[in-house]
Amino acid sequence: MKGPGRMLQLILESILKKPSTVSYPKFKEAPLKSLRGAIAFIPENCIGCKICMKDCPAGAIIITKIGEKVFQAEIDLSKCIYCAQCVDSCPKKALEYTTQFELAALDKNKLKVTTSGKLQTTTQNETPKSE
Amino acid sequence: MSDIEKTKENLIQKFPALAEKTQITRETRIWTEIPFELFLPVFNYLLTDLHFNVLCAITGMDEVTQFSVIYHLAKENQLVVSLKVILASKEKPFINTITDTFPAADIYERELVDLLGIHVNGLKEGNRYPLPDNWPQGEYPLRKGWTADRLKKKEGGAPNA
Amino acid sequence: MGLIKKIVTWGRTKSPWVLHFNTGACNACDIEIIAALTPRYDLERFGVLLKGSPRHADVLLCSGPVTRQIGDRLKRIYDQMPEPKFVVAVGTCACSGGVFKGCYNIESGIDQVLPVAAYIPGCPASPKAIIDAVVKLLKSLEES
Amino acid sequence: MGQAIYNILVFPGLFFLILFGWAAEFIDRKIYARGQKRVGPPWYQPVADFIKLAAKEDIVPEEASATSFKLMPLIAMASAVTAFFYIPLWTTEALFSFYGDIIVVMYLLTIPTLTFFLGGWYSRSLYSTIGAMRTLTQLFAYEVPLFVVILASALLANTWSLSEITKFYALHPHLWIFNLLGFGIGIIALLGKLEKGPFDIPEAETEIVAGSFTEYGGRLLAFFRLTLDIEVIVGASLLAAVFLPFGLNLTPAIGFVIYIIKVLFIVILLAVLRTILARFRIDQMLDFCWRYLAPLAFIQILINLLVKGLLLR
Amino acid sequence: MPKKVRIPVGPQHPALKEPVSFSLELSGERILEATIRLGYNHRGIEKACEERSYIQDLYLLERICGICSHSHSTCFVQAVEEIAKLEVPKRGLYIRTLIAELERVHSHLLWLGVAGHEIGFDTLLMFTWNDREIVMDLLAETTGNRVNYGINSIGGVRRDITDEQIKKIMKAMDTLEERTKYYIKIATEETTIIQRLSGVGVLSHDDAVKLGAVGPTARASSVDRDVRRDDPYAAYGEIKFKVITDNHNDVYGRTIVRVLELMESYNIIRQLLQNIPAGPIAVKAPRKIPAGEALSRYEAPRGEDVHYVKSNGTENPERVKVRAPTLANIQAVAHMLKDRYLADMPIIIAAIDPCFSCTDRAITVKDLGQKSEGLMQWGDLRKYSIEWYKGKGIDFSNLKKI
Repeated sequence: MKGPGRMLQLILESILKKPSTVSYPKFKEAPLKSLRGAIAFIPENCIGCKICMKDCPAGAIIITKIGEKVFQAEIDLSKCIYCAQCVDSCPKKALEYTTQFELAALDKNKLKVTTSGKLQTTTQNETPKSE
Repeated sequence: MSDIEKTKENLIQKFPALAEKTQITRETRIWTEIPFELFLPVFNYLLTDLHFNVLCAITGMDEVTQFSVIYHLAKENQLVVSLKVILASKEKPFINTITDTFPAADIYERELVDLLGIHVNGLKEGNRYPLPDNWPQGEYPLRKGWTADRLKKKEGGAPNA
Repeated sequence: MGLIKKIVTWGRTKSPWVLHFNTGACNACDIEIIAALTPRYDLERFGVLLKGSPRHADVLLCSGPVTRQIGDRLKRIYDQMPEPKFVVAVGTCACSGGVFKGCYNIESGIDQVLPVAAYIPGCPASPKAIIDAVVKLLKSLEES
Repeated sequence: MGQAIYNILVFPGLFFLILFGWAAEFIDRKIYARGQKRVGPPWYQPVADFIKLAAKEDIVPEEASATSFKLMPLIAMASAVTAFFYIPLWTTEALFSFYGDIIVVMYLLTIPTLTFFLGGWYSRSLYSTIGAMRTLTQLFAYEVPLFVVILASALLANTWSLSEITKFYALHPHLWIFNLLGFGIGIIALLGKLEKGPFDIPEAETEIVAGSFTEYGGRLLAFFRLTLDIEVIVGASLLAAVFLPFGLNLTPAIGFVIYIIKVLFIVILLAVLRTILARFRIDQMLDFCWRYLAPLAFIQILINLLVKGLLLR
Repeated sequence: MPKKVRIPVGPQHPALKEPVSFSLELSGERILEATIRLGYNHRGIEKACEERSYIQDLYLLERICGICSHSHSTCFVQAVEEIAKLEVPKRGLYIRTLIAELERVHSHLLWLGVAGHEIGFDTLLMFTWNDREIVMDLLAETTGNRVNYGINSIGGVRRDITDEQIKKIMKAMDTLEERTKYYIKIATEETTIIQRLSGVGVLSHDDAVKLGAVGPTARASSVDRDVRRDDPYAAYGEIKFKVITDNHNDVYGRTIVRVLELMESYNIIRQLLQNIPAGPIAVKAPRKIPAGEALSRYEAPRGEDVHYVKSNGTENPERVKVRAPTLANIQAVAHMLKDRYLADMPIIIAAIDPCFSCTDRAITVKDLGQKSEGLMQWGDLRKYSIEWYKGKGIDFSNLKKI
């Protein structure tokens, strides 16, 4: 059977039903665990091999040595494509992905995240612990 | 004998010169390399006698010592023959258009013109290829050794406005 | 005068009409922008309407790393928009060029061509991230 | 004199019309959104839109003729508001009335459409031009059926004044049933007049950006939008007065409520129609209007003539 | 008397979500000639591929197009795996195929919505996109991102799928199947939709073959081609499915093909999940790929995708050539636009499900050398319009006197 207005019934139903809109950002549900969000750097694990820098498709991560066995990572969120290849590439699990995705900023400079390990005054075998 | 072997057989029978350069790379793919002079006869033979009537793509390549163009032709969407044509001249590379048989080849050929600087004889005039209208003359990005720095130098370092 | 200014600011923050311009993106951000307008996320809750003409728009949503071919057209579209106007860079490409940085045919980022009011990183920026950015931008307008 | 100015500017004139227009726009957008499973805009949306647009920069395209370009929104609004005064609302008496005002109202309601066309034309932009063309083309398609059904109703009442028509139907309340066909045609023609989907052909976004309004921005666009909102109310009031003659002899307060309900009913009907139908193509629209709508409108005249001959002798 | 107007459509236009420029020569509302200028989206990906390593290229090529991102990345890894002679584990192939089919579902639902939008039926857009979110959720959960999934790696896939996810996908398929049946009903019954779609954008079987159309565009012109069946890759060799064709030759036919393909996709996904073998999901790939070359074909939602990869034994490929499906289909668009109404333009362009970011090429499809004689003056335009409609049996010149 053909005719105009075949969706009438569905539409009248949906006017009466609750809309399917999620009321974000008023109520924030926990993001999916598998979501690839911003990359976090764990300085204690880093050995400075820089494989992540080599594999990063967008050149978003820069590892610099700031002291004996202490490294600093500068992750540019405005360059990162959130593919998490660096997490896969890292041999020592010094990088991991978080589920953080609300990264919008009005200032581009705020998108640069620098994480560094603690500088040691004395050379010890112990790895620095972050609080 | 499978289809693919038959095709190879036929091809070699017709053009004995191809015997060395033709190989089956996979159960549905044939790869062959021919000099520019042989292109039209082989192409027409493939098209009319062996019914390779689907054009998948045309790939242009800069192989430093020579330019080559690969025609990927498919038959009923099953067998694919990659016909690699070695171009005659490195300085002034050119090919002939196949838009008469495949109107769709137009874009692929324009791509050769713009990105590699291969002249296509018989290609109708029309809009530019993928590059912008204000692209400088004589710059062919897909040629080996070409880098984006060249462009910057030519434009005096200023980003294009 | 203060009251009128307040009313005008209120009007502006409650009715941002957007114009979407693909400046050479891979489509992913574009479909996410559309997805942000569809029932699940529904940007119309914030008064956002997608407009076709630059004359009607307040916010220019740009996605993509700005190809050479599109650069001057982007500027022309921006000039056609009446004041006050804002540019929002949607997605990593629009923020900095992303994976395409270094390609010969792009300008790497909207801010090379136009002043940008907000950056939304993400590849692509998910609808929620876009809503988040809209809310952040509107809040900053309200305060200024 | 003071009373007249109050009537024109405040109630039931301009001010009331604007508020009611905004409310109608909100209801229309909300129904549209809810029909699509969305939440839709908040209640203050039309007001915020208007304030924002009014506070924006005005840009007149270089090639456009500035005076005409700027004048169009004002003419459109003035004529829509003027037409309103001749329509009986919640009593059988309109604010102003004279014999033959029905023709005047119909003409006044055509003027906004003409200004959309002229505004688009004066913009000198290609999309506007095509939008303007389509506006005019569409005008010819829906105007005739609308005219005919309203005249059919007037024929039955044997008068050329809107107030007289309502008076007649208030006296013979059962007769509205014969005008039902006319009401349906009127609703469809009104959709065309208001350029709402499925007849939003002149401003079809995916084809010609925003049609006539492509080059309008800021204050001028705000006025055009306001005009469209007002036109919804005026059009709906006209159809309500002619085809839904209920509750006219009651006290003004109850009559007023019934009037609001009648108009909102029409507004909701329009919103639902635009939700469930896909946009027509301009040739399909013409085809539809001339092949089905116009003949049906003439059948309405025939019915009314028969009714008049048989029942009202 | 000048008779033609030339209107530009794009690069920014509401009907196009992507930059491309069509120059339409109009006579009244009728399109005489359409010229296409592509290349607004040209980013130089092929060159960039040569400058980067295989791992980086994987993500770069995924971003050729955000809608069929999995198609491009799979097509590329298939070529690289063939060169490197890597044997991808069965489970990896099944997951790859699963994502490919989920992507097809999301892409076709997206198209259905866009088609609705182009014919001014936003309600359809809202409903289909609402259902599409179900697929997006599944994709986000299995791959970690809504679009640009990043699930492929050279030698397999990066993420395994859990039993819980399998159950979830199975359940979602039932919901989607029910919804799709409703859309099929709507598409075949709603008069206003049929009116706008049938007879529009006609592409005959012969033209489709000649112009090299691929995918649903070709299949709607009864060209029975599908790489999934003809040249099986990934896990398609072990799956039973039908190739949908239709003989309407128009936009309506393309709609039917796409909605029926949706139903077929649900079947494929069910089969995949029922038969998914246990085992590893990937093998380790060397950083340096041995010298060689390969051509890879893949049936993307829009049609056949072709990648040619040549390696030279280093970490970077020597040449990567991408032939996106839209590039093959775009030729047909100018042909289909001819002699249609301006109002049909959006839906005709949308009907091939264009993806200009894939295409990023520039071409004049047709240039007859006819120059339009400038913008018409109003009087002429109106006269022309009246004459045109007179030809259709509608006479305005008399109407004014009513």
